[in-house]
Amino acid sequence: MHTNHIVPPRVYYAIFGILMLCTYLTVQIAFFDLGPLNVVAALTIAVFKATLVVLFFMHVKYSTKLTWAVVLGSVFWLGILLALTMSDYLTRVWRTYG
Amino acid sequence: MWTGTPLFPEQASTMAGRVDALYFFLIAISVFFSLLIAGLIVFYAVRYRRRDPAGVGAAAHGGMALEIAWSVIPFLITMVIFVWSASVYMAISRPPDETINVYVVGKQWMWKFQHLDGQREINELHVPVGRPVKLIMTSEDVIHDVFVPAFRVKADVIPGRYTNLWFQPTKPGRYHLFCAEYCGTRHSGMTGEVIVMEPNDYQTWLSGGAPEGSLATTGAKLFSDLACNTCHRPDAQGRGPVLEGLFGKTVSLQSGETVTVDEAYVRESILTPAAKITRGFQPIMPTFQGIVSEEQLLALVEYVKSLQSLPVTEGTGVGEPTTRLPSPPK
Amino acid sequence: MTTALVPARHYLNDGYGIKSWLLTRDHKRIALLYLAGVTFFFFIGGAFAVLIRLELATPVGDLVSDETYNKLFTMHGVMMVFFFLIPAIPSVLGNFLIPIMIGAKDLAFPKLNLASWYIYMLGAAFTTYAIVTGGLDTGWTFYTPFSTVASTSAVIPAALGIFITGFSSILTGLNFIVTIHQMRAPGMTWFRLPLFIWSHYATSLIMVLGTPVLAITILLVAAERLFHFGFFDPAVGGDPVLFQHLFWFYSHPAVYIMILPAMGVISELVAAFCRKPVYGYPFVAFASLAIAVLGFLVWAHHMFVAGISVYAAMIFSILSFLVAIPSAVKVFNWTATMYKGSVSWQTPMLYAIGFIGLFTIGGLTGLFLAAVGLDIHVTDTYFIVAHFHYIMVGGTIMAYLGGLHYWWPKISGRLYNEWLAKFSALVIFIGFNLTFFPQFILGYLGMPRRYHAYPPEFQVLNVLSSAGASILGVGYLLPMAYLMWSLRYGRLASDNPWGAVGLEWNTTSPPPTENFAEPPEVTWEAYDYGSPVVEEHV
Amino acid sequence: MTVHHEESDINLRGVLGFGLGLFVVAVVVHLVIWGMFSYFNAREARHVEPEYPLAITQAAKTPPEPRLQVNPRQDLRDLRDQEDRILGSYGWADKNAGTVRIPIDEAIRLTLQRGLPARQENGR
Amino acid sequence: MSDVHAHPALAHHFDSLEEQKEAATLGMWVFLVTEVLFFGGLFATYAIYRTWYPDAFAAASHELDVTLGTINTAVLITSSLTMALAVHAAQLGQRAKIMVFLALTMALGGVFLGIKSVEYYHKFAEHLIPGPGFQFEKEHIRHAQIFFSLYFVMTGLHALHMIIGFGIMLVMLWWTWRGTITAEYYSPIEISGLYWHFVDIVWIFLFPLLYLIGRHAH
Ligand code: HEA
Ligand code: HEA
Ligand code: HEC
Ligand code: CUA
Ligand SMILES: [Cu+2]
Repeated sequence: MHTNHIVPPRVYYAIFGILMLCTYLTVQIAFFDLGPLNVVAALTIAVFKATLVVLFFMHVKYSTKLTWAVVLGSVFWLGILLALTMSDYLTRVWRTYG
Repeated sequence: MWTGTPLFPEQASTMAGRVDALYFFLIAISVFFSLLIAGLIVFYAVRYRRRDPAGVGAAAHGGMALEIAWSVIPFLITMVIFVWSASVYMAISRPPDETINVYVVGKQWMWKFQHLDGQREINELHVPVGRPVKLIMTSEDVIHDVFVPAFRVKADVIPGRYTNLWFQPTKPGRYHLFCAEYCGTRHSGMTGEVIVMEPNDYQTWLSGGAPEGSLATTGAKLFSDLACNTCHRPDAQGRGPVLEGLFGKTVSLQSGETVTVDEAYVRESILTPAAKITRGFQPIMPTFQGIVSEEQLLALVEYVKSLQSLPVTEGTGVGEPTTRLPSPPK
Repeated sequence: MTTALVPARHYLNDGYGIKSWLLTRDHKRIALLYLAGVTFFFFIGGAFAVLIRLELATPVGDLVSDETYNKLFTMHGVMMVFFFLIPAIPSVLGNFLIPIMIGAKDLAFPKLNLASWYIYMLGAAFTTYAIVTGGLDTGWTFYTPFSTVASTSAVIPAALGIFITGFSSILTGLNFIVTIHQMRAPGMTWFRLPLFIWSHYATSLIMVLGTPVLAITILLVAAERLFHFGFFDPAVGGDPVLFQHLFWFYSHPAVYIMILPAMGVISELVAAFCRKPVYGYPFVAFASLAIAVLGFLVWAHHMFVAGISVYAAMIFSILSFLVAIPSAVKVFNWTATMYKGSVSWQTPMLYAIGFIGLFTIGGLTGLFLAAVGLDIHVTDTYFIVAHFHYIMVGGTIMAYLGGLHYWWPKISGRLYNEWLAKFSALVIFIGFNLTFFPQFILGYLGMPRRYHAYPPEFQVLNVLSSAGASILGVGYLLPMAYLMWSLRYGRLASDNPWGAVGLEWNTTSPPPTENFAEPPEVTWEAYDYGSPVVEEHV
Repeated sequence: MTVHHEESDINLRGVLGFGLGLFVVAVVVHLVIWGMFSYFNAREARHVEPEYPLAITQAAKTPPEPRLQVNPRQDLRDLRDQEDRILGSYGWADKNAGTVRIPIDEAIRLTLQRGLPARQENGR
Repeated sequence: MSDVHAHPALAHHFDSLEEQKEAATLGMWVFLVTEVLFFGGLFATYAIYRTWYPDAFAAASHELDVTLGTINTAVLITSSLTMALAVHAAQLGQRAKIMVFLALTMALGGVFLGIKSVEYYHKFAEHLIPGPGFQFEKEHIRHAQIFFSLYFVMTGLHALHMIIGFGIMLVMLWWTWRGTITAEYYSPIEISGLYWHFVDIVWIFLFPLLYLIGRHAH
């Protein structure tokens, strides 16, 4: 099992740097009018940052398959909640019952 | 004991037959599988009953073919049911293009209907047979639901939003209308009737000729029958406040507080007038508790509501202060 | 069969006194703490049910006021769902058996296990407080805006009670998942596990994934009531239907929390009382997982008339049909297990047979409801009430009783009176069907739910239902009585009175605190009746 | 040291495969339903001959006043706001008669200043 | 069976520290799954109302202080760094270093909460707390209330989690100080770290979704 893998601190500093850079980027981008892409950009950067935290700070990159399954599962489930709920709200314009 | 106990609702709308057909199909499937499973397990329990206390069953570890069979067959059956029911659902959810529209407002714990020509009803809905009717509904407070079992239709009535429900009655008669979404204390009392009439009777009813007049006209009649108009009159002989245009406004009470004239206040004024005495008037109004019924109360309230303001004379409009005090009554 | 040898030291006499129970870390004792709790709340919920049925025997509201009736059915639903049925099998039988069945000494987090019992009792305390200070009248479903704006009852304490108890569920599920992954004995591979374990694993997935959404939703209701946030208030732009989405996202999977453990019990009972492996073991195992996963995709079938889009309604309808397939697979596999089995007619098997029949009927009526065109007519009527009582009472409670009877010798070291037990099972079966079958007819006729006064033409069917409820009530009192009696006066049980296969039968009745004298090593398949390796252990 | 628990665990590929399969099924379901919905919609949109062609069809109109009140609380709030606005502002009451409207606070102040009309003996 | 020198931290029902550590880690991950779904309900609510009222959300989001929000984001990310370094020190059994990094993490957490309180106070002063005192200058007053309700519930819940995290750090500090944490037995630090990183991830999403809507306008 690789759960005892010790990550060298320089990796942490590097990730830290990228995260700060991304934060700066996301704030800057927000001040430009990209229309609907604003949300896309903001969320993409957020997902990217979260992925870095999960993989490196939380050691998932070096963890068991089970841990991967748990992480992916939680994201998938959140996706179910959002997707299926939106499938109601986004299609109400077509026709609602009642 | 069994007379008067129906076991199946009557079919009184064009959709009822379709819904019932689907229902019977599902019953058939259910009966089949229930008997199959129940029959098999009881049969096996008897046939393979343990005789030897140390007996062991004949292990069988399952065959792919059987597993696939009893996965695929239920899948196909359920898909058939799905397509059928989706078709019925689409039909129920889409009103035809030309309907008689009725506006409905549900509130705790009554239904108010208004027809396009102005007739208003409470807890009763008159419709003609053979023509599609669309209810355009909203709620004043919490979620309610209009349910007419004989028509097999139901739809939630939601505050802040309009929902629709349509049906086409096929048989004259009186049918239960229930509130089918729990809404508080008198949820079970929030019931009414849909009265389906022959076209001629419906026309008669529409023009107000039928005994069931609109609520406000009934109220008007009561107002004079009960001699309210002896005190509540706009001329100098009036001893009570002018009720024309009063509804919705604020009045000052003798106690100093101000109160808005809404349904509750009118109701209270009729039942316990001494409770809130309007400033500038003597407490001479008799109570009508026990003299008017609920229905009559509703009619009176509707009537007072419908009273339009009299032509404005100088300085008596809303919000215009006047330095003239109201004259004390004789 | 081994001789009846009661061990000198076992978990029940390993420490006396209230502290040894209230501060125990032993999963078996915690299971008994839960047993006390759930039984108590079952009888409270049952008392409310009795009052409901008494009121409904006449068409007018004469027994209790309408306000009281509204509180009665609400508290009946809340108590029965959150404080009885959701914890019953997992926290009693699951807690007791899971470590033993996988050959472990305890669950992964024993202190967390005890904490989850305290959390459960704390939540129950809040809810009981709500009951005694005026009650709750929102229905177990807490629909907005009624619960946030219009209800004048003890919504906030009850909501907090349910919120707190939810964490008990979450922690139990968490414990089970980690235990089943990490603490199986050597040789106990996934596909040698008893199906009881598979079911509880699937249940734990649901508990962990679904309950948090209930928690946040009920918290929002309490917050909206307190602070007038407006999430569900149309006056400020909120959507009352959003509450329903969030509520049912948990509450539909919750019903699978209530049935999957029962199905696990049935697998064990059928295998033990036919003395053969469950037919199609891997299919039954995967069907459990499929139910857990697919169960998250169907929630808006409770909202077909609530104002959702037609498109969404059709999506949820087709998915609801899909979730029925794994249940069908299980029922067929159990039936096939009985073929050429050595079928005993002892009480647990009677309950198992009852379950299969009644679950089939209840489940098939679920198909009526998934059929969206038909659900329009029957939603919010007694048809729904009948559907879920068939599955939850005719199904889960029968499985729970069957499991209690089956493992009673293991838990208590005593045997109960078989004839009384068989008689009670019969009384329960008859009472149950008499109570709830007429409700299908009532529902289709159009009698709405949550009505305490109804049109007189519905009375005869209601009277039948109430008569059945009284028989059912008596039926439940009987096992209470004779099981408790057996604790003192019942015959002592051997290690394996049923001649069944399973690690729990390889240890004493009752088991020692560490479950096994020697940690087991598993070299046989699940339910390997008749194999020489197993014979030696049985 | 002997292994005291079973090491083998879940098959991650199996789980991922199932998840992927589920996602695919979900997409297929959405497409199928979209297709069904469009088909049924088109069918329903067929114009159906009214059963009583001579019946006067009701044009899309709304009932006459007074309309059913939908949100009494809101109506009341609006009424109050409107009243407050009138109460607190200057304006013409009746231009022809030369009557002006002043804010009520002003009116109160002036009344206090000037006093109320006194009641005369033998008259009102 | 158990060897004579069973580690003092080894629980009786586990056979090895390794097994115990794996169980603890898996347990914490499963708990984080529940937290994802717990916040998930709020994100779903957010998604729906933002779709319904994009203008109100943009206008309301303007009232939030981007500078403070950005600083807070940076602070929290830094605290994640210090937390990761604390775990690293724990893996090497460097007691002093663990305590330093834990203290730093707590300090940064404190800064975050402090800035948050300032923000909340500003909102209170500007009558933007939902409820009877709510007052939003622009026309779409009612829908802005929904944004602020979401803002307070989401950030409030997040802050509550941080306070709990703070408490956990305190306990970890104490355990480290008294010597319970060694290179052999550092899993409490590791799983506390997992919790803290999760709280950071929630904020990583909250920040753009709450503070950066429609910033390009004026
Ligand atoms: C333990 C609890 C439990 C279980 C297991 C189920 C199982 C199912 N439920 Fe039920 N349900 C409830 C408890 C439960 N339900 C509750 C409490 C409510 C109401 C909540 C409220 O409003 O208060 C409810 C409400 C409810 C509704 C909403 C009705 C409404 O309010 O309008 C729907 C709609 O789809 C539904 C469907 C189903 C289906 C399709 C299944 C399926 O999983 C059933 C599958 C089983 C079978 C199908 C039987 C076995 C199979 C065979 C014998 C083989 C042949 C099968 C086929 C041909 C497919 N249920
Ligand atoms: C979860 C499990 C569960 C269980 C086990 C039960 C069990 C029973 N339920 Fe209930 N029920 C629900 C869950 C459950 N119910 C839910 C969720 C609702 C919906 C609530 C809502 O609409 O919001 C509901 C609603 C509901 C209704 C509809 C109310 C309405 O819509 O107006 C009815 C009506 O008959 C009913 C009846 C019964 C009966 C007769 C039993 C019987 O099985 C009970 C058996 C009887 C006993 C266990 C009593 C035995 C004890 C004694 C006789 C001694 C009493 C002692 C003293 C008083 C000191 N239930
Ligand atoms: C004998 C005289 C009299 C009769 C008859 C009478 N009223 Fe009144 N009514 C009054 C007086 C005086 C008041 C004002 C004092 C008060 O509020 O009690 C009043 C007040 C009211 C008010 C409240 C109006 C306000 O400004 O506060 C309503 C509404 C009302 N009456 C309705 C009715 C109705 C309806 C009837 C007949 C069923 C009726 N009254 C019969 C004398 C009468
Ligand atoms: Cu209105 Cu129930
Ligand atoms: Cu459901």
